Amino acid sequence: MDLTAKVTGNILICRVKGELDHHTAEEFRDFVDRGLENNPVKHLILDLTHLSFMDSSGIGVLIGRFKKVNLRGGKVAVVNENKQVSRVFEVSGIYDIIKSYSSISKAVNDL
Amino acid sequence: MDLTAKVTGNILICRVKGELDHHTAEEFRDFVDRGLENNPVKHLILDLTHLSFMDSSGIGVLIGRFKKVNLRGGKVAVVNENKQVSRVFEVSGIYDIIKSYSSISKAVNDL
Amino acid sequence: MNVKNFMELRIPSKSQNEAFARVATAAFASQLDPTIEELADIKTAVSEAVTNSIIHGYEDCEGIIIIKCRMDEHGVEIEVRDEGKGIEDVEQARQPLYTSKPELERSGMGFTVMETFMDEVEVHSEKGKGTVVIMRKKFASLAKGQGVSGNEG
Amino acid sequence: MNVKNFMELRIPSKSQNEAFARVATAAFASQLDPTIEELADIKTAVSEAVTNSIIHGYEDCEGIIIIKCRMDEHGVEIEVRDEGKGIEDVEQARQPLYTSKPELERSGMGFTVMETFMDEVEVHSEKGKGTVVIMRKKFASLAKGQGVSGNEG
Ligand SMILES: Nc1ncnc2c1ncn2[C@@H]1O[C@H](COP(=O)(O)OP(=O)(O)O)[C@@H](O)[C@H]1O
Ligand SMILES: Nc1ncnc2c1ncn2[C@@H]1O[C@H](COP(=O)(O)OP(=O)(O)O)[C@@H](O)[C@H]1O
Repeated sequence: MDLTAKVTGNILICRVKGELDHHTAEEFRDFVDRGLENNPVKHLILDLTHLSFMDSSGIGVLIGRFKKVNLRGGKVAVVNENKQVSRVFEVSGIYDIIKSYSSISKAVNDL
Repeated sequence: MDLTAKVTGNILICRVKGELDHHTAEEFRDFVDRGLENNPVKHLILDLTHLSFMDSSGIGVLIGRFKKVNLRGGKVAVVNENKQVSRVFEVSGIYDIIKSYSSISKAVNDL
Repeated sequence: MNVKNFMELRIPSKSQNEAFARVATAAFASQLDPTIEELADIKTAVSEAVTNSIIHGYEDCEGIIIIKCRMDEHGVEIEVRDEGKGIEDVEQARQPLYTSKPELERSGMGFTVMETFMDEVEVHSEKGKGTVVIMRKKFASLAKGQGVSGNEG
Repeated sequence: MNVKNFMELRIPSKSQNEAFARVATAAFASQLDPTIEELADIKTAVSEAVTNSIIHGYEDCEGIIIIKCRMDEHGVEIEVRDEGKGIEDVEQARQPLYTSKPELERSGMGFTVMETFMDEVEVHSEKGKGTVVIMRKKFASLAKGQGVSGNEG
């Protein structure tokens, strides 16, 4: 798993590369939480363009991040998830709380 | 395994795509032998650009084709084999009887 | 089931083997030429079942997970087995959102994902003995009775 | 050997499983982050050993091939086992160009390829009982005692 982050205004943007499962969930969680703690941000955008696989362990960790961001009045958005990831999102109903965009700029504009 | 062939002058040129192992060796052998029998050719060029894997079963079937072509006074050449394939060629000493070229046209010119 | 081919894979319940388990099972199933989406479904379902054996079945102690895959002319049957702590109430466990480990940020969607991505999911479990999940999936390309024997050596 | 992880794979001796065996073993070994060339070496060696069990070990009848892979902080140990007809004279069998099946266009280079592509190759065989090939390979990236535990969960 390869993670990078940048801050744009009050938004933390994380790029996720690799596979998000139970094995990598902790690394993902710690990375995002550090970004949320160390920066004066409100919203979280996850760029999933290079996320090749995700299962329900990913759903669990995404809901956890959603709760954190929600507490500070922010929103979570995902960008460009592939079909496999999107199907897991759909099954779990996560699109009800996390919106999906086709590009980072569209997500930034909408937040 | 995906095989295509064409005839240029007295040369049969076969393109090999996929993996050449014991499982696919028979298909490869039958395809090349049919090409050698049905066309008035002397030489054989194997374009290995898209051969992703080969083991010693491939060496056995190549030596078999070499013997057939050699009987009619022709030569066998290979083109553009990858590193894994080339290492199997080296170990087995097959470069002593089958020359390698970086392009089909170079092989055609040299035969 | 008229089994044409099968494999059996044993791995210790380490989280780094989740990726290996799903890749190996998908590599085996790919002998039947499924679509990319069907393969992704299998990877996802296997990942769920294997992760459950690691987190819930064996919890903190290490045990062996056995993955069996059988194929016939229609598709695959995949079995994921552990000899871990077992499930007391399978019906409850299969409910969407039910998880016994919310503190680990589990979503409780594992079984729901398996059921959605595969055609059939059977769960057999006994408290203290272990759990077996059997999942079946037919591949669209094999639906017209085209069989697979023509491609196999 | 200080085993960090292992896997065991059982497959029937069908030729279409040769590709699966090498892909699965390479997928497992890739946990140690070998180079592309090291992975290709492993694929090639496993392909040779599994093919031998199919062609020579079980000849025309079908049997089970067991592939075990163990990893430690230096690299992998791969075992390919069959309960087939066995080898009478292992030393002769290992000679380059020796084959008992020239009529099948075998090159007699299988053991030589295994020896070249792996660091060590042990062959244990008993006539009528079966054959075990054990191959070891250290990965260059692990040579400086960097271990693997840091990447594993
Ligand atoms: N292999 C298993 N061994 C023991 N318990 C299990 C196993 N698989 C599932 N369970 C139980 O079923 C529950 C629901 O599983 P699942 O739907 O995958 O959700 P999650 O893994 O997110 O908890 C788990 O929380 C656990 O209590
Ligand atoms: N698993 C096996 N069971 C029985 N005999 C074997 C086995 N592996 C190898 N042999 C014997 O060793 C010989 C040499 O093997 P190898 O170097 O791989 O060459 P090839 O497979 O081309 O014959 C084989 O021809 C066979 O007689």
